[in-house]
Amino acid sequence: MDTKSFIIVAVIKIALVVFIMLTGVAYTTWLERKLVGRIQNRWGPTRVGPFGLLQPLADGIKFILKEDMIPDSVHKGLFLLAPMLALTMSLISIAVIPFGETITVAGHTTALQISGVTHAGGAISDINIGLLIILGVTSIGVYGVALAGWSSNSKYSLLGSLRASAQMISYELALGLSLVGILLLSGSLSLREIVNSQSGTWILGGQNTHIPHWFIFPQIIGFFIYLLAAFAETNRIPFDLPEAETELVAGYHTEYSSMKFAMFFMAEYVNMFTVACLASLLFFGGWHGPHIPGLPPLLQSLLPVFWFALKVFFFIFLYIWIRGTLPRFRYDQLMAFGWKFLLPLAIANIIVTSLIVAWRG
Amino acid sequence: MVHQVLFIVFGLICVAGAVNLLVQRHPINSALSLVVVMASLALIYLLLGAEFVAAIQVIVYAGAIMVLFVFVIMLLNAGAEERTRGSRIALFIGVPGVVVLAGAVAWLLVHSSGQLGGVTIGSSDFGETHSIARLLFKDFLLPFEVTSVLILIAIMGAVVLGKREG
Amino acid sequence: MTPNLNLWLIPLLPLIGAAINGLFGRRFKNAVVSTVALLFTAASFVWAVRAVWTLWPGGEKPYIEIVAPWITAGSFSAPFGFQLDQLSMVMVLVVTGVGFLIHIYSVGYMAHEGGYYRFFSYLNLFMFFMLTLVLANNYLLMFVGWEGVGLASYLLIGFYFLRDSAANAGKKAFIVNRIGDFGFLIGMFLIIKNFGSLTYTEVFAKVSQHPAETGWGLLTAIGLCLLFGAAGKSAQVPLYVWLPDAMEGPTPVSALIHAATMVTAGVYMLARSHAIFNLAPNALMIVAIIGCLTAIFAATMGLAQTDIKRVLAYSTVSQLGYMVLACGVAAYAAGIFHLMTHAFFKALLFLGAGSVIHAIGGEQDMRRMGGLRKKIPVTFWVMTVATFAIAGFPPLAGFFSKDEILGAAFHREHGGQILWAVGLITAGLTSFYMFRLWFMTFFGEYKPGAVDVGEEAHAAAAPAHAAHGAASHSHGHADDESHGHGGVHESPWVMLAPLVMLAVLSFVGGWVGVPQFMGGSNKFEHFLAPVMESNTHETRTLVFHVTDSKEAAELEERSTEYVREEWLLAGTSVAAAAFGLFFAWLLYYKKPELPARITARIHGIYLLVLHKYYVDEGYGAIFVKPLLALSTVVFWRGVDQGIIDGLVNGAGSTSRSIGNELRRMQSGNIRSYAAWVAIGGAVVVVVMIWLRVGR
Amino acid sequence: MVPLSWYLILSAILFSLGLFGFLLKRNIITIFMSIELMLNAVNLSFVAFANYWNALAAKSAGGVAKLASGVPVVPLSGHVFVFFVMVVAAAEAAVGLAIIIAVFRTRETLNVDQVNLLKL
Repeated sequence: MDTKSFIIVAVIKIALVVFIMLTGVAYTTWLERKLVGRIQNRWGPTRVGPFGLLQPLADGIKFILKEDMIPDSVHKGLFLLAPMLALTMSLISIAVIPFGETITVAGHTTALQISGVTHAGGAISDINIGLLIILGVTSIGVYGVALAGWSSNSKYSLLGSLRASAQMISYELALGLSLVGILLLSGSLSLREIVNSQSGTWILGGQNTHIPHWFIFPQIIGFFIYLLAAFAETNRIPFDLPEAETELVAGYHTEYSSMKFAMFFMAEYVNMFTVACLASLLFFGGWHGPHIPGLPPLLQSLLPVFWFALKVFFFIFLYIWIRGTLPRFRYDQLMAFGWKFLLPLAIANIIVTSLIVAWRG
Repeated sequence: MVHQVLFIVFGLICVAGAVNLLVQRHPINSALSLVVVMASLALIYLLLGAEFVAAIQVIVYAGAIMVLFVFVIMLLNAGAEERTRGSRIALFIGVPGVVVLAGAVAWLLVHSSGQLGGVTIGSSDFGETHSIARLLFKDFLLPFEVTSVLILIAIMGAVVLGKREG
Repeated sequence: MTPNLNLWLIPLLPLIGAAINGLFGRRFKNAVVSTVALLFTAASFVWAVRAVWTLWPGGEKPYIEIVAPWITAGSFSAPFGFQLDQLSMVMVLVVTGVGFLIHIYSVGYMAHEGGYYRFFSYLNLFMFFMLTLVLANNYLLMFVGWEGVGLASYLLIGFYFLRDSAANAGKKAFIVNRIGDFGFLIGMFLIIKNFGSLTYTEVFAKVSQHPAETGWGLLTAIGLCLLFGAAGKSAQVPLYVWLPDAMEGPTPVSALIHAATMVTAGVYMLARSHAIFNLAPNALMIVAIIGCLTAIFAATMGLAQTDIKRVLAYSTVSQLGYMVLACGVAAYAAGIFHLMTHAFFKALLFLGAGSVIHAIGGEQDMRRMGGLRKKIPVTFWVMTVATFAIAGFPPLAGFFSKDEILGAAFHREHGGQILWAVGLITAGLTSFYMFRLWFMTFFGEYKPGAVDVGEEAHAAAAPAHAAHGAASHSHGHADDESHGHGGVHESPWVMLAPLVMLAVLSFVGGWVGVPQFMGGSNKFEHFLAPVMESNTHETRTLVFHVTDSKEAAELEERSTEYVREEWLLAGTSVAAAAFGLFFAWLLYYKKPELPARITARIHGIYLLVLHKYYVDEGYGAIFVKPLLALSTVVFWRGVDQGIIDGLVNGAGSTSRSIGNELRRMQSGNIRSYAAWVAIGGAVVVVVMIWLRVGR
Repeated sequence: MVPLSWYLILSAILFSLGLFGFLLKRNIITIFMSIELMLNAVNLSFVAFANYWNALAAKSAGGVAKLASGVPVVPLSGHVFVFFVMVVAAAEAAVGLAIIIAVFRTRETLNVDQVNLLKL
């Protein structure tokens, strides 16, 4: 593939993914409001469009049209930089996530992944360290939160951002360590290879168990650590202390309004998506799912994407469900939970897993 | 060609970030400049095919060490450096100093590039994680384990230092 | 094979005692201290007896026990090794036996002294070192003991360290001994250099392959060096000066260290090294001359002394001279025999003198004594035995041993008769001053306050003597205060019991060595024969030139002649002793006013003798003062203060001024430090670039 | 393809900037960051040299590059060194920042010119 077509394909893919992602984010907010409303015995949005389906659009228009307020005492450059940084970093991590195998459009085969490159022979070369890039980008995302709080020059913001940064740094450790078990089993950092190593079924003692070869089964502990740490990473309930509207007004984005606030908002939801994608890829076999015969070729090639989207949707649903169900942690409980429970458990999980891997050779 | 362009772009970003680090008087701006330098260095590492190093550059340096710096700056609420007579003198000495030093070294390197064999280097995927892991856990096992002790000591030292007396 | 005797226990036990008393004794009661000291000494004695008993009568080869390696350097090695042969059997029994008796005596004698635990700790320490000395199987370990007994001696002489004279006497003993040790060390170096070992058996084996030296050579040099060492330790001319002053120590110390055991170490060493001396006739000759000179010098000096302990001290020096003389005429067995008997009777004399001093409240001047025969009868009788023994009346111990020596001297080829004559005169003098002591102390009237003014003036002229007088007074005071009773009194039985035992030994101790011509078999010499083997035959051949080629008849004829001669010699020496007794009786019992008249007549000689030939003063003028002056002017003021202190101070002030300049760099400003670091790095870079470019 | 010297020159420029930041800045945190900058500069040359040796090894016979002294070079060890440098930098940051906090607590300043208790 020459450079020109590479760039063209890449641009198309980026545009498409960003569009889908942002739309997804918008409708996730709708879904959340609806679901939480139902959980709380309310209706949620109903006025704009059927079932309130146009509500996200209205929200977006409102955000764009609102006055762009910048308080006097803020550190202006950083105040502007922070939300951009947050959104950019959350979007970058989408770049390495594979959604499926390949897709052939107009005789042109390409990988269903922004960073994936399809070679002439049909082989797909993924970026080797996809998982590390996601971790790295997530860790850069901390700056958005930290700078937002600090540059606002407001005590609520500062407290919120300090809480948020500390929380994200703390849980990043547990998050990273919970993934090591997967790495040990798959032997790769490439997301595509990790998914591929989950194809087929578990074979125990020569017996085909007909259980999908997903890493959730040997790594159930790792999965729960990942899930909890991911909730904390995305500052979602029950770990939403940085925002904690009842204590800190709105945490690090207290001083933000209009589009800058929307950026934080979107960043949070994109992060949710990233985390959900990652959970599906690492623990639930990614796009692998039951094969449905008798479908037209295009649909057939989109079937893996469907399975993947289903899994991601399940996690999004889980997020919302938990938000509607659980109360918030106290801050010291949060830190103690991260450092004294999740981290040791993750280390123990690594040790046990590596022993088993070593034992099995 | 693409390689050279990318190198020049990121190299310029690097230098700009580093210069900004010096020029800025508020430490948080310096810190962010440094993050920029590190991030672009990570990309240069990718150009050099060192993807693992690039990743840990981002994770460890940008994501951990620099966050710590920013954190401390926020914690201490450090203000901008005040301008003094000395600082102006320093500026007058410093800017030519940087130019002279960097120029001298650059001149030396260009001059001696013949001795380097004129080898041009580009991306290759030799720096993949597998081989580094093999090297790290076989040939450099002892240093690796010793660094873990070092880290432990550093953690304890930091805890002791950070603890308030009494 | 021979059982493991664990010889190391013999010296170690007293060391344990010393350690216990030395470390914890301050808190112990006196009874506990003496129990500990006696227990360990007794145990050591018992163990020594057991070892000797097991080994008796000892084989041709010594029993050797290597306890641990000590110094190993290349092929040279000196282990912690002990050796028990006939010679060390005698020594170890004498040391532990007499030492034990003196320990018992000390319990009584020191009962009221301060530093009781210290005294017994030192005494045990001395036992440890002395036993190490006599049991060692190499010269180096022997040297350890040698130095150790010197240390113990120093500590004990200076036991009353608050007294200047005692401290000085201790110092003097130490320094004079050092001079002797210097010779010993040189001798050892020569041995290592030439024979590559210090272990007796190895050295002697190698020495015996060495041809006998006729003139001056290596063996002679070694022998003379060893003799120098022995002269220091055994108080021979010219290094005898420390011993009389050593009487500053408590009397049991004088008895144990400065009469019975330590001072005989030199003789022991000479006897031990017989293999070397036998092949160096010139060295042997000098040994004999030194011994002879010492004997007569000390005897004449003893004539005029009025201090009872000093008389005994000079007598000791004189008797040591006899022993060295014996070694010098290659009659080592006789020397050791005399060593043993001397240990008995001289210890007895000292302890008896101590008992006398104790009885009359610390007085040591014989002119203030007299008529004590009735008052302290037990002491009198044991002293009588001792006096007759040392004077050489048969059948007491001293007769046999002294007769052996004189006989051997007489048969010495070159100048043997001269040696014999001097020895004989010495014997007469010995008899005279000993009976003088006897008469002055025990006969006549008790005259506590009587001192001739003129004599006192003379005494005061000799500083050491005067100091000693003061010393005796202080002892008296201490005694008076603690005792709280005046008057003459017999010593307690804890002191008398050892005296009686020593008296018995002094009486019968010589019977082990009754010579053949008297119908005895000279068991002692035969017992020692395996050790002295090399000399019994070789030396005889050397001395008499009796070769195997001579015919038996000739030998027979010579033998009868020999026996006659021996009887004659014995008779002569007894006669000399009798003469001494007679003159002493005449001068100090029959006509006590005579000595004053005689001294007045020969005033010059008397003063000379009274002041011990001015040897101390001579040494002071020749060695001590110039050395002091040299040290003060050149070494102290010049080298030490000028050069060394100057260098040190100069270095100090230089670095201080440099530091004063350099500290300007230490501005305390972190960035200036950073600049220094950067400049340093830049210099390194520049140098590296320059080197590369220059390449 | 980029010559090795370009990377080295970039490294040198960054190092010089770091050095002068180290010397000229007065805020102790910025000084610390300058040190990190210097470390990064060195890391860059490590990685560049690793690649350089790899290229040499690919060219040379047997696929093993050798020093002038004949010692074989493992190109990847450059990366390993970078790893170690990062570990040390992390430890250093932890302790250094703790020290900075302690200094700030007692001296109430971050200006190194005012932290001069070491002065005579």
